Amino acid sequence: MSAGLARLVARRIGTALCSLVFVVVAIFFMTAALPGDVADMLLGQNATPAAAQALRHSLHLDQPLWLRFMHWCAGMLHGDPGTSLLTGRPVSEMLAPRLYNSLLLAGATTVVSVPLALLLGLACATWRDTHFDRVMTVLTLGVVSVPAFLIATVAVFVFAVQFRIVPALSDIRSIHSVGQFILTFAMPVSTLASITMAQMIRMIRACMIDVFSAPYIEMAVLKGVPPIRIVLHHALPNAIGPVANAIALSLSSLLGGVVVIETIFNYPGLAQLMVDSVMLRDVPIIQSCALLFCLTYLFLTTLADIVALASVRKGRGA
Amino acid sequence: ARAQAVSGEPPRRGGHLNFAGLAASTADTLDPARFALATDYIRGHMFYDGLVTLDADMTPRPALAERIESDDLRTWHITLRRGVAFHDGAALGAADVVYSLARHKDPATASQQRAVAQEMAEIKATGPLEVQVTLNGPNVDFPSMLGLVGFCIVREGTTDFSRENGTGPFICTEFSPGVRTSGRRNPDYWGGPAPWLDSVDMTGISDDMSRHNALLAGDVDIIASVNPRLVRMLRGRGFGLLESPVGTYTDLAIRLDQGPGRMQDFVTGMKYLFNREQVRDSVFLGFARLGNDQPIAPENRYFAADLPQRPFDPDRARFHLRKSGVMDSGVPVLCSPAALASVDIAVVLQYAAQQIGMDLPIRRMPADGYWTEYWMKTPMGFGNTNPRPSLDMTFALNFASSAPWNESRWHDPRFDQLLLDARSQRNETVRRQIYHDMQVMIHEGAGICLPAFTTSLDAFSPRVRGLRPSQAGQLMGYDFLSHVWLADGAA
Amino acid sequence: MTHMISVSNLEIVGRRRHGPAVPIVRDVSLDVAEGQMLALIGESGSGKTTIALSLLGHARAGCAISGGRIMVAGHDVTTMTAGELRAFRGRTISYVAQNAGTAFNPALSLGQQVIEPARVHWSMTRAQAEHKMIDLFRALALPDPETIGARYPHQLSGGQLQRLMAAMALVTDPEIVVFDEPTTALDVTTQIEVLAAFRSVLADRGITGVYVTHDLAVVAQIADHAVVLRHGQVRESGPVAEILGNPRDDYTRELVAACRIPPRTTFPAPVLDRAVETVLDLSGVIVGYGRLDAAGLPERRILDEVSLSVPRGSTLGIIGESGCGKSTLARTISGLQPWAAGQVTFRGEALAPDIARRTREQRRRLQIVAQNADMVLNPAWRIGASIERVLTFFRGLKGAEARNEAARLLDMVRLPHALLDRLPGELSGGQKQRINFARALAARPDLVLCDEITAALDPVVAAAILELMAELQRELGISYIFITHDLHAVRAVCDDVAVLYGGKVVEHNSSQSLTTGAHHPYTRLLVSSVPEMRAGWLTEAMTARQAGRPEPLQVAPQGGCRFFPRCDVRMPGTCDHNPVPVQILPGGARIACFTNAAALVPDGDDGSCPDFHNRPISGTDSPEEVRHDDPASF
Amino acid sequence: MKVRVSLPSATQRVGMLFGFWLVLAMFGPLLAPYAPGQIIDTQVFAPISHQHWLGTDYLGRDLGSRLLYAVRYTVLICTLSTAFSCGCGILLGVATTATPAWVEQVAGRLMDGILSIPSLLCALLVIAAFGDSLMALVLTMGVIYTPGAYRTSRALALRIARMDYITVAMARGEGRLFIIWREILPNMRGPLLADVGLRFIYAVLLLSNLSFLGLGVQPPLVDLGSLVRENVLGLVYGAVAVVLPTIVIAVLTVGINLVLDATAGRRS
Ligand SMILES: Nc1ncnc2c1ncn2[C@@H]1O[C@H](COP(=O)(O)OP(=O)(O)OP(=O)(O)O)[C@@H](O)[C@H]1O
Ligand SMILES: Nc1ncnc2c1ncn2[C@@H]1O[C@H](COP(=O)(O)OP(=O)(O)OP(=O)(O)O)[C@@H](O)[C@H]1O
Ligand SMILES: [Mg+2]
Ligand SMILES: [Mg+2]
Repeated sequence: MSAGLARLVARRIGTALCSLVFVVVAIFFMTAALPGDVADMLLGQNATPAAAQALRHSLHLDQPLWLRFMHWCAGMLHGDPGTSLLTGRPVSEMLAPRLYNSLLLAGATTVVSVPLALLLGLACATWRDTHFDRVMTVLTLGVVSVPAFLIATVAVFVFAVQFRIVPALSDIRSIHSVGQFILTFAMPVSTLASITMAQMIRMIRACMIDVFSAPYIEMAVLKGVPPIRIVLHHALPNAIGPVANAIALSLSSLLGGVVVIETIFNYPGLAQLMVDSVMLRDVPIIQSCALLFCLTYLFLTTLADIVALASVRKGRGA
Repeated sequence: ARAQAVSGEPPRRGGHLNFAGLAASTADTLDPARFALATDYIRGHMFYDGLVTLDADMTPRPALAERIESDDLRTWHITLRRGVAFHDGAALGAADVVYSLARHKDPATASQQRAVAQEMAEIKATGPLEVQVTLNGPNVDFPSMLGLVGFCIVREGTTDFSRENGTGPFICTEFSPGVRTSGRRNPDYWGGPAPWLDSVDMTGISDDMSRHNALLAGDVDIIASVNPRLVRMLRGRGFGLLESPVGTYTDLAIRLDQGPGRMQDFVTGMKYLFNREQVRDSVFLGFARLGNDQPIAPENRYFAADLPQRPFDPDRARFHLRKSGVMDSGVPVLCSPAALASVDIAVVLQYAAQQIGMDLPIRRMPADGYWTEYWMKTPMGFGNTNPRPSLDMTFALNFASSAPWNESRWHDPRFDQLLLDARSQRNETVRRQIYHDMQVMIHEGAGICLPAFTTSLDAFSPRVRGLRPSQAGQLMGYDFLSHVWLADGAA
Repeated sequence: MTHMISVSNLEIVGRRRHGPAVPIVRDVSLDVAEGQMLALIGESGSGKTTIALSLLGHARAGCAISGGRIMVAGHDVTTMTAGELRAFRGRTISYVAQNAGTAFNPALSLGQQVIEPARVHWSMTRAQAEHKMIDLFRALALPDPETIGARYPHQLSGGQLQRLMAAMALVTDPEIVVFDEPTTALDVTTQIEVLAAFRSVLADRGITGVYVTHDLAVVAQIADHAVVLRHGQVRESGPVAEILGNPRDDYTRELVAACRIPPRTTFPAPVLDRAVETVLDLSGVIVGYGRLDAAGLPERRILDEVSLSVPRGSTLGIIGESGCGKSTLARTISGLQPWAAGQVTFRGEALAPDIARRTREQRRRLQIVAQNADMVLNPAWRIGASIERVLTFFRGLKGAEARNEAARLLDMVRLPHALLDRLPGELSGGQKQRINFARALAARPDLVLCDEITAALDPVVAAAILELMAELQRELGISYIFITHDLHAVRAVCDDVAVLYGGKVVEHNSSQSLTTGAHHPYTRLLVSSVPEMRAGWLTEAMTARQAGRPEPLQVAPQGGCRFFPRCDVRMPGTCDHNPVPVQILPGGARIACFTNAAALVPDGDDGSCPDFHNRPISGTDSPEEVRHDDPASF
Repeated sequence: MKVRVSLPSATQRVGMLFGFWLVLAMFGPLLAPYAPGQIIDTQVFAPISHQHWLGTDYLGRDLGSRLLYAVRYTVLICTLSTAFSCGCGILLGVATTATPAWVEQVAGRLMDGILSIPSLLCALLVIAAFGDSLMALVLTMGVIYTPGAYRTSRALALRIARMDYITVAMARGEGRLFIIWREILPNMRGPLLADVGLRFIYAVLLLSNLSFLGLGVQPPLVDLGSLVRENVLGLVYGAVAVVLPTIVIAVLTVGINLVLDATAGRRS
């Protein structure tokens, strides 16, 4: 990596941190702006103003907003994300197992979907307007357009209920072997992967087709370069910016945007925790979840940006 | 139905049972004061015991309390069962009871039962196993009140509820909020021979279809809250169905102190506008009983059966609504997924309104914050109420002038007086009459349109035995775990 | 004799959406014997590239081979499967594309791309291929043959890319090579070396070739047979000597005649005294790439203290070796490439280095016609729209008015109106180049920077364009900077000429003096390298060069004269150390050289350079007759 | 004799398809035999039959009628919000390739920020602030998808912005908008239209999620996604009520995407 690129990357990462701060502040005040607070939510239908007020006091929710925010920030700077307002347990303790689960699911999905999507996306672009491409196009569009909950539900109903091949719920505790791991993760991962893949395939295909019209691709054909090499060696480097970006965008939702999948497979992950916490206005947890989502998101997009930057600086590619 | 058919068999001990409730979230708790949802109640019954339990027809039966007596219905003497031990081995004593009851009054506890607990003016131990509770006024239904699962007994001085220490039939082996609760049988359970199960896993699956799929796939053995629409399929596949005639209802509350509800005719008109049969048959697919704009379900022994059923009568509705002059007030009806089936009921109502030329906008609000932000705060909105252990509590908490959840802001001094009268009335016949009159008053006067009482539906796999319907709540008043046994459990 | 290539009744159509198929190539038949070289010559847009591509079994997007048979090395390419074609292309037959600028992948290093054909056909190991590549680079006179492969396409000049493209075609030792105008962007000195390299490679390996070009002199050197095309049809075909020496077809005759462009007849400046008003004035301009040094000057200087001026209504020719910085100069003046030091004055006002800071009027009056026509036309825009936009933008013309004006401009550059509705991808190389010129003219500029605008044009059209330039100059007083490697063209349109070597102006002289008087040694080399339209010239030139010239030094001088290593009058100890003096000769010419002016006058009977203008054409009538034949009559 | 059937041009086809859906959205509900909230049968998830030509839904309402209304809201809202998000996103994404670096830094980081804020939070806040107004709905959906469109278009535009023809246009002194709109955009049509198509699909799905939260179309009206969601239990009976809306979504979105693809495939 040249010094110039290193500088650019450093600057990119620096500005990514700005986004992080922006998000944290925004989330805090957005949550604060939501009607009701944890006291109301905790008491639910049984809330009376007096009871809620008392609870608020005991949770220090009657402190001014900015003070609470400063407290949280101060804690965060010392690596302490605070304690859950609702359960009183340390946020880190509540988050850790969920994060592990989520990363497991997201990781497995990424491992399955990215190579496959690249393969299929490139294949579609290569064999553009063939039967293969048409079938894939309709298939990918079909997969994206069917709501995720329906795909997951149908999958469970068919494979878990009718054929009884896999469990209906993904219970990590039951995993003691690779076989069990595959069985347990088969459904959620394949559902998630098919959706992410479909998105990626669409974008990869489009970006590649765009590059395929360039004269240097024609030249490569005239050199007798095999299609695979044309795709990987000639076209991909020129489309790497948009392609990396498409992949990053698709993957970025794997941590926070999978509530449906987590709900349907009863998989205790971060997304569900975030939704719960929003509903319960458990601000420290919301904050920490948002921070994690934002971090993964920024990690992915920054990576994509750096890939694009590097390719731009190397040649005049993507 | 299956369970009934083979109920002759003697229960077997052993086995592991997986149960999926309706919801799990980080709000799951082991703190009785914070129990709010059905899954909490089930968890409560799993690890804790109350002083009394409510049986299938809501009659209080002694549990940790051997006797509860009072001369003046105001000062109550509770004698505790001897030889009961907490899971940590400590013996149950009066101090534990005093602590467990008194903590609900402390605002910092944030107890769900605080409004009820305020009734108890003084709680004190009068002996190692004797507790004396003095109420604000006489209340013959005090024992029923103690049947609230929130009033179950914890060890004195417990403040950390990340672990349980109850006297209940199961001992907690794992508790992760929003994920799972697991328990193993308490071998020293005072209430033996129950429980029959060796161990239990409990989780919450909020998605209807997934919950049913989990049952169908055999991942769980019992699920709570079956959707009526899936009953046909479950039955077809040989799964058992537990229909509990609980008094849960979803009602439209029209505030009488603001908006169109200030017109008595408007309220009456709206009541006639409810197509109750359609709500029962289409919304609940028949798994409901008709409501009559008063909160007491037909199964209840105090139910005012002779009160004529209010019919669906568009003409009368139109007459009254026209008369009220606010046919098209533009005031929306608030509904929410938070209030069971309220959106569908609202749609039924809206169509009926449309038929008489009235434009009734519906606003579906998010479940998030519905109870605190919208419920009871707008002129017209749906609410959802779970059955209370006694009529007295129902009336006191939801209809008395000072009731905290008086949804329609209905004030009737006579009603308040009757409530007090009933409390101090030991005579069953007189009380029945009073309760009858109170039901009539609500039916006539309150701004409550109550189309139906829902039947709680739970499903279980054929290996599960011992489930019986109860008025006290779903799954045998949330206490099924100490009753069920498995056909394939060890003998 | 076996035919290596045999094309019969070839038909190729262009299929445009909704419209009927337009024939591009009609009933073309040609044969090439093994080891022979066929020249495809003809009008720009006549289908040369299209035919060349079809030999590889390929039709451009939007085109299709609709009839005929193409037998190449025993294969019928129209019936080959994709796999067979893949094995065939690059190994049996390779192709040198016309537009080297766009045919290289911008994201890959050049070396990678050059050895790729060898790698994908497993014909040699990487090390072997790289070795071979470096040899070819050296043979093709590329600078830094060892390291140039590590660079990326945008870092090289047009001529350098063209040579890399040729290297890429030759690296696999194919049986057949199709050259599509491989030397259009090369100066004559480099061209000699490249042609010689081609010839020796082809002869060594017995390679059969097809050579698309419009330079008849080149044809004379390298080809055995020639086919003349016009409007997609064969007009004439036969041995080169026959075609060039004794053309039978009218069009061929016209083509051959057009090679002899008359030198410019100087006319008085229409409006003002030229000496007084200069349109453009450069002084001490430094342009470069890479890190800046302490003085804020770039590490790698492409232009080094260039000072030039263009009087109003005149044309300044810029000539020089490929890669010497001609295009950079044009880009610098037009503001596309900022300069590090120096000053540029346009019509008396100082120009900002950054185009964004120039006024709209300055932008309009100063137009550039870029060397790489492909890259400056927006591929999504119809030709008409591209031109009309300039008309609207600078002259406020709209609707039918703009369309008519665009059509008129197309007439001027001798293109059919039908092109207005086409996309750039559907044009030939020469057509794009003319479109660019038309677009520049659309702005009604005062100064046009023409970067090799005639490079891809056949002599007839080129002559017409040159005539057009002269006409516009006469009528509107437009000034030009005319970058080219075609010394005939320089003489035909330029008043003055600047010779660039290694980013320095080594000579500034009047264009007429190119044939006479004293010259910088490099100029002399250039002039002597202009190919003549007779067979055998190349061999002679090469022998002469090898005999008469000192061996070029491999070391670059630290200071002093850049031409030192190749100079035949170099004075070691002087030329390679001291700053080069600029001598002003009596005629006003300026020469940057240590040798005194008298010594710079080439030896010869009349003291003139070999008159490349009056070069003999074997078997033709007297040159005088041709001279009066004015092809640019329109 | 050869008869040449001239196919409609790509733009025409886009126009025709959108036209068809728009007409259906505008006038489809006129064809509905029943009111969207009318319960017509006690049988839920009824199959296709005489009285209800597309069966009934989970409440016993006429599915056909509901579908017609659902198409209306889905098409209108999703088209508007996709137009909004893609309009803003693309404009910003392309614009930042032609503006000073700091603009990109600010806009880009802001977009990154918006993208990482959970849409649930946004939606709840909007409901709290603006209630259920359709305007707010369209804007929310627009804002949620703007960053994605921004990133995609920026990634694409970066490559094109460095092309010589863009430099030439800038050298001519063209305005930024012109360069964005006329010079850069037409050259990234392919991937961009694919992205727009995807975003339309996302919008259809997001709409149903927002409806579920309460920020969508209000009952008894529905959107297509919600129609699937509310009838999902019918799956076990293989009910028309869940299959058909899914198919309609697929036909709508796949169709639009295919036509966009076809448009992108050809240079204008
Ligand atoms: N897709 C197309 N549709 C229609 N006509 C086309 C298409 N592509 C190229 N043409 C036309 O075909 C003709 C032949 O083009 P070709 O590139 O072969 O010319 P050429 O002889 O190589 O010209 P030049 O010397 O200028 O490069 C040109 O007139 C061009 O306008
Ligand atoms: N981006 C760059 N980085 C480094 N070197 C460059 C870059 N662009 C051009 N050069 C070098 O600058 C020199 C001058 O290039 P220029 O295009 O001006 O040559 P030219 O005189 O126009 O040559 P030709 O006749 O071949 O077109 C070349 O040697 C080229 O390698
Ligand atoms: Mg050509
Ligand atoms: Mg050049």
